[in-house]
Amino acid sequence: MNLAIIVLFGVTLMYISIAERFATYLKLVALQGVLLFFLAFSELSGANDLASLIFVVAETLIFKAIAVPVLLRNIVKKMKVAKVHAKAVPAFYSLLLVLVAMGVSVVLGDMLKIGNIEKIFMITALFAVFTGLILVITHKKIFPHLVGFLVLENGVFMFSLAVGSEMPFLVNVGILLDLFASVLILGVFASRIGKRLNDPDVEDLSSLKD
Amino acid sequence: MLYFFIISVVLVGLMLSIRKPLACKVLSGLFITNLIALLVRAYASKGQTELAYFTFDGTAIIMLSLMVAVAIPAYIHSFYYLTHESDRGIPLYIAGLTGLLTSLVGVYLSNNLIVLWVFMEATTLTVSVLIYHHRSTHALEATWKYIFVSSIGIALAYMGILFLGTIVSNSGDIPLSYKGLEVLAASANPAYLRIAFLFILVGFSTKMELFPMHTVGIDANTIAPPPISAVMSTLMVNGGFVAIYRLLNILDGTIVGQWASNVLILSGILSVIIAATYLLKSNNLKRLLAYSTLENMGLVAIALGIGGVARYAAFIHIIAHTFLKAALFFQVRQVRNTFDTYEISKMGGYIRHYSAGALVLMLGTLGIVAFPPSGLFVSELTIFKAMLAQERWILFTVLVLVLLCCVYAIVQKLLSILYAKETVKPTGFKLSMSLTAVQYLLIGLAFYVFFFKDGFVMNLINEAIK
Amino acid sequence: MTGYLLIILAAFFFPGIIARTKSIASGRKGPRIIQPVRDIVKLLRKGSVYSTTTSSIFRIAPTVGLACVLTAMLVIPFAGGNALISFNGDFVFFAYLLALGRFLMIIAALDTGSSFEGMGANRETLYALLVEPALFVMMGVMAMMTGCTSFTEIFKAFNTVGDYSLLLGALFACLVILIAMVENSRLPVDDPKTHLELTMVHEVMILDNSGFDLGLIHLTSSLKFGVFSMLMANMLIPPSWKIGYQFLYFGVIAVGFAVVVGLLESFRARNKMGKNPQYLLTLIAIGLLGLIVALILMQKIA
Amino acid sequence: MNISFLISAAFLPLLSFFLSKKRQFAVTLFTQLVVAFYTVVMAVGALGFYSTELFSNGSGSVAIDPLSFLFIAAINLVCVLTTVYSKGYLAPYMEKKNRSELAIHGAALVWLQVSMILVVTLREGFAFLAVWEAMTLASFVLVMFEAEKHETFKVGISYLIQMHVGFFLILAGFVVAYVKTGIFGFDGLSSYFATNNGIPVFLLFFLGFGLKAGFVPLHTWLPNAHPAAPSHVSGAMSGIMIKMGIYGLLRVLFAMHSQYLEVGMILLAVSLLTGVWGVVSAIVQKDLKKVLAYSSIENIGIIGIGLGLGFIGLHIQYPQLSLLAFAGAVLHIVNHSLFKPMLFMGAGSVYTATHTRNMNDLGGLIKKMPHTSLLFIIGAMAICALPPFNGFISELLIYVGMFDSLVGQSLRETILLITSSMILALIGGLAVFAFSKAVGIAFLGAPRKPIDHVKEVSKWMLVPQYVLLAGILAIGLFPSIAVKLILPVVAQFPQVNTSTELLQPILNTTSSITWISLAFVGFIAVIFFFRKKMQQDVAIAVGPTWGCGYSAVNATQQYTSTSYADSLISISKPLVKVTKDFEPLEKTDFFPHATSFKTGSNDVFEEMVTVHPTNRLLKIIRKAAILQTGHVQHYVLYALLFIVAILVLTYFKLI
Repeated sequence: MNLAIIVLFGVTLMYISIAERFATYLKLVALQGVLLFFLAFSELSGANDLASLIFVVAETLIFKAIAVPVLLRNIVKKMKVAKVHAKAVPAFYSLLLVLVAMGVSVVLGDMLKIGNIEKIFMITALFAVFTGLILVITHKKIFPHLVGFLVLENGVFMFSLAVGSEMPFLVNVGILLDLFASVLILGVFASRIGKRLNDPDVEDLSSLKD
Repeated sequence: MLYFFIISVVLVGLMLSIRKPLACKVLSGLFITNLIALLVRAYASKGQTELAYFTFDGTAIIMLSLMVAVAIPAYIHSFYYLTHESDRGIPLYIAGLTGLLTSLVGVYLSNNLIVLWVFMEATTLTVSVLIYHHRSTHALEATWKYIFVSSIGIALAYMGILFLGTIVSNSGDIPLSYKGLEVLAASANPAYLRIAFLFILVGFSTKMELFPMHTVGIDANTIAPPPISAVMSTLMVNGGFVAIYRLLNILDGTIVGQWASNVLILSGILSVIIAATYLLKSNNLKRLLAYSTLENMGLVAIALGIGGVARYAAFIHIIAHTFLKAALFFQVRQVRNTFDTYEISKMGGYIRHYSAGALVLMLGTLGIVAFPPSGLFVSELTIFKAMLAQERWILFTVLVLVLLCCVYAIVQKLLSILYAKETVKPTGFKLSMSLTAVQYLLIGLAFYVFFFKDGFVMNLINEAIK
Repeated sequence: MTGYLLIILAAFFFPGIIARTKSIASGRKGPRIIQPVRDIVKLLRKGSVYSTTTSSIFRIAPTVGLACVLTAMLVIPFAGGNALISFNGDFVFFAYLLALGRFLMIIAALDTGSSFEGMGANRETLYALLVEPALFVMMGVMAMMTGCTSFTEIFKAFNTVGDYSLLLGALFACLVILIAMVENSRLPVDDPKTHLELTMVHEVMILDNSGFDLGLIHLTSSLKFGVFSMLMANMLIPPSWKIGYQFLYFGVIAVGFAVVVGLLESFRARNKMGKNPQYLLTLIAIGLLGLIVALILMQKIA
Repeated sequence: MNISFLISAAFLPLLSFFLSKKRQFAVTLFTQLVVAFYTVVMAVGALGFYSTELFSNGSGSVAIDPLSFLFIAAINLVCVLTTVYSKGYLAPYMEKKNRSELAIHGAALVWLQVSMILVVTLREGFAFLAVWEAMTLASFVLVMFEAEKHETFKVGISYLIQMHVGFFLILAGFVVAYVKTGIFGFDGLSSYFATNNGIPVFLLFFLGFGLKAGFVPLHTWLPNAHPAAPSHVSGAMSGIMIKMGIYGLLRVLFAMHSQYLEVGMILLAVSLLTGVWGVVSAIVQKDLKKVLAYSSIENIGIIGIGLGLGFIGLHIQYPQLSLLAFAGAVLHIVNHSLFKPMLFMGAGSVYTATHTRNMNDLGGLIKKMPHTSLLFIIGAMAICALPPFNGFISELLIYVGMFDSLVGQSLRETILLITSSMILALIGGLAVFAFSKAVGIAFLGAPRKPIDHVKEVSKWMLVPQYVLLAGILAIGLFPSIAVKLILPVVAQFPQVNTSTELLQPILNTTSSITWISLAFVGFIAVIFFFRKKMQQDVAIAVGPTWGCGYSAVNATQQYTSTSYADSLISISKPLVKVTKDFEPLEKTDFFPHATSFKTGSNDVFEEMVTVHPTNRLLKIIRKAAILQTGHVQHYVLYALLFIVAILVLTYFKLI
């Protein structure tokens, strides 16, 4: 069952790299949140400590699947016109890069061949992290940067799931709390920039240079 | 430790609630006494751990004392800065500064990677409020970039910590504490250690102004108000140094240790080269000082990489650099008010307008480019000595060439402020003598580093290096 | 002491013999031998005219010039005898003392502020500059052969070193003649009889001197001739001869030297001004040739 | 000798920040006198070895041996005299400069003296390097006194950078020795040279110290820094500070055990080139202080020739040569630190009075400034090594050493000695050329620019020059005392025996020089007295200079410094690049436009060694500044690239 979810997660990663419209970004991010919820639920259902189970469930479902997409949607609503957005790098090449990232993460995954964490989790986590980075690098607008950061978040969360089942619950809380705090601040600023420049296009955000 | 955190959180809350500037003054005074009490307690109970996650070891005490030395003038300058110029958001500014210092205390004292990581994240959030103080479009852009890139860095660092977490999982004691990790690292799978080190180094390079992600730190330093950029390029950089230094200690015993030092040296030499290129090019005073921080941190990274006596020199370099850079940034405000601009090409003849400040600038310049009376000379000499003792001749020649360019750029630009013909009519603004005296004190401390014999600071450093 | 007096004696007759040979060569009877001496005595008694632009330097330069030559004569021995003062490196002292005299003449010439005198000074410094190495190479070779570094010991040991010393002695005698011609600004380098200031070297430097100073300058140049003829004599006269023959031989050499100078001046035109540095380089070449000959003779080469 | 006292004395002038301008000079002079008196007294008493704890981790072992004592005496003399001179020289600057600038200048003068004294007494590596850089810092601050002129500012900074390069070379030399012997400093050198091949380390030190001393390829800072600095500073720098480079070189040479021929050959070759090239460039200069700066380079060359010959003497085991050559070199160090400051003070007085240093605008100064001109002329004669003065004594020792050792040498040594004697004679002739030009055109003849406003400089500026003149005449007329004084220093050279049977001929020479000089003075007196008597009753008339009948003679027809040097330039084109830039008038323009003619000479070595390489380096570095693009995605890209690069490097085992 887990394998199916992870494969679906991989597909969303590839699809996100060639998405054009902001609406598709929203759907994919929400989908990833839901997938992670199922993954976390199946992963932790085995473990007996109820508290961490409730937190993880709440955290993935509420934050990742619902709260963040809503936040992004009202940013999109404010940008009246920009349905379709331009990319710094043509879609074909960004997909190529993502494939390369997948190849690298597979190689890296089996190089680190310690058995105590499921290898497939490791590979997908690395794949998600690299895709997040590529998303940020290949786009000019702020919105895709935000989405890229979220994908990076999901990758890190998946990796902590793979490793973190042993790590104590308190530590997980602290980490995820911080990650989401930064997401919130980013969201606030993104909307502030949107309001200030009435079009969250990041090109003109490059006046600070040498 | 716990009281310290509670008190500081309460103080921040009070600052935010009471809007009056006078209250902020009193509260910040309280915070400083709280800080000094913590320092005294730290020095008294050296080596003990408190609250399971915080220990007072050599490094922590040095960094805490540096923080106290820089925080007090930072607060004084901030109040002058706030009352004279912008009166917007005084409580938010002071609360942000107090929050930043508290999280930095957390960074210095933590004995656990995860706790260190959490407080690192806290510093990013608190400092973003301070960078955004001017609320101009530039400030907005700088803050956005700073948060975004720092968060990516923090996420990468978290990945690295998770990799380290894999080797801890089978032992089950306090997770990821330095001592615990050190013991386990010897037996861990080297590939994991390598990737962990790489991710954490790249993650924290925004904080310590090292090569991969130094860029946003430069922008933040340029836009933030001078007292804040003083704190950022000294105390926050020290925080990054502590993080990477702890990491290097963990890997010291293992076979990966040599590899980690080489990566650090590579990152160090790249950042010094980039600093040299931009020092020659930049025409903005604060940008120049930010790039000089990048250069000095590159040198510290090289010193850590070389190891042995160079580690000792790295600590001296950090101490001297903190004092000098803080003094220079505080003086920048006075220069800004005299010429009403940061453009170096427009400034000139400063020695005639405000000779006391000009002398601070001259002593600071000659200190930052490591001429004898400054502590940086001691550390650079020891670094070169250790480097040549290991027969690293190519590194030596490249570093010498690049350092010469940096010295040329810094001396030419900063001294042209003193002596060149000024194009902008000076406003005749005079900073109060007490503030300039504080800057003299800081430079005096930096020059004291050059002369001190085996005082208590020395055995603190020896403890830190163990 | 004998060397000192002989030089003064030679100096008295030197200019007269040159003038006489030149006039005979050009078909005239020519003035008495001691006519130049009478000129000098007349000059010493005459009044003098000083230019307004000159300063005290201009006034004391001729005096110091004469004092230099008189002191330089102290170190010169006669045919193996002892000079009044002799110490290691006295030929260096001799050369640099002449340089001091020349230095003061040059700045005195510049002091007058006339373009002619500046031209003369400029050329004088360049030629002196190129002649000194030749003198030093010659003395170096002789020091190498004899192993001592003062005029007295060198000339004592020079003629007895080996039979080949006569060959070297002749070569160096010619070199001394050429150096003397340059030092006293005789023909190939400078024509004393020309009246066109642009072409002069030494004469133009003393254009503005008059009266007592002019007398001193003429006395100095004739004394220099005496010094160089004594140097040449030391190289040729073997110390083993008796005093009488040595005096006679010195007389022959001095008169011969004067006649040679006179004949050279009669039958040879002045070098082009641009060619002079090259000519002076030949002097150094002759010196080096002497060095190589000495090295071969002392079996150091091959 | 208590170092902490010295350092605390160095902080005394700091209080001059609060005093009025007049009293600042008093504080500076007082501190310098105290320091001078203290160091000399302690040095005389302490001709032994001390070890005092000085710096944080290095033990500042202080040792005063005859060489340090010689230098301490020279440093104190020159520094105190130049400070006294500065009172007069800085008078016109009093209004222009504000109080703190003058305070910084005064403090830097004291720091220069203290740091130089420390340089010659400290042996331990760390302390030596720290004080070496402090000396550079003090001289940098002094050179930057008139930094509002852009030219001075640029020159000051290039001076700082070149000295920094020298610092790194010396550091490298020390560390290479430290790695093998474990002692970081001069003391470790002798054991290092004993065991392994010393040439590479010697070259490192030679380059490092040569940069400060001014050997030719490394001298490029000297001709720019001296004219830019105020005259009393350039007098102190040229008189004594470049000798610190020679001092460092001597310390290294004292530690040599073998390989004398290679060391001697390197020293001799470089010094001969330095000597000739220095003086030829001096001839071509128009600026009076540049002439003096280049002649400093020439004198460093002469000192180097002495040292080089000394080491060749050690190689061929001919004790007289090494004894005489080393004695000549050390005596020339003392002589140069006497007449060079005097000449720079003369040039400074000329600048104070006429506000120009370009010789083409000077002339006829002797009528308005008799004292300065007379002193400059005597200084010029001393520097050209003309007999009655001290310059001649040291060159005579070197000459006698050369000629004395010629007998019985192999072919190579003979050729070496003969050529070096010829070149030394050539340098002597060129020096006469250079200084006759400087004296004749600047001080004598008719004034090229009106000088009626010019008047003699104040007493403060003349007294130091007369003190130096006394020193010159003392050594010049009574050389045997000087030779005896410097003997202990010569004894420190490796394998040099100063036994009486070797020393006696030298003392004979020097005593007979005393006699012959007195005879010379006697002759001058007699002739002068005779001249006065003869001219009593004759008419002395005064008239215009004889102009071959041309009535409208004016001052511009005189020889200028450029035309005077023209004859030499014609035969020394490759050595000296003389630039002439003027737009010639075409045949076609009948109403010719205003044109200008400007000659200048730029330094062949300067372009080759410093100007081109630095420009190229800075261009490359500027092109590399592309990282800070402002786009966030690029910043994240750098992180990704760095990770991938490190992974690839680890994969291929390169790190």
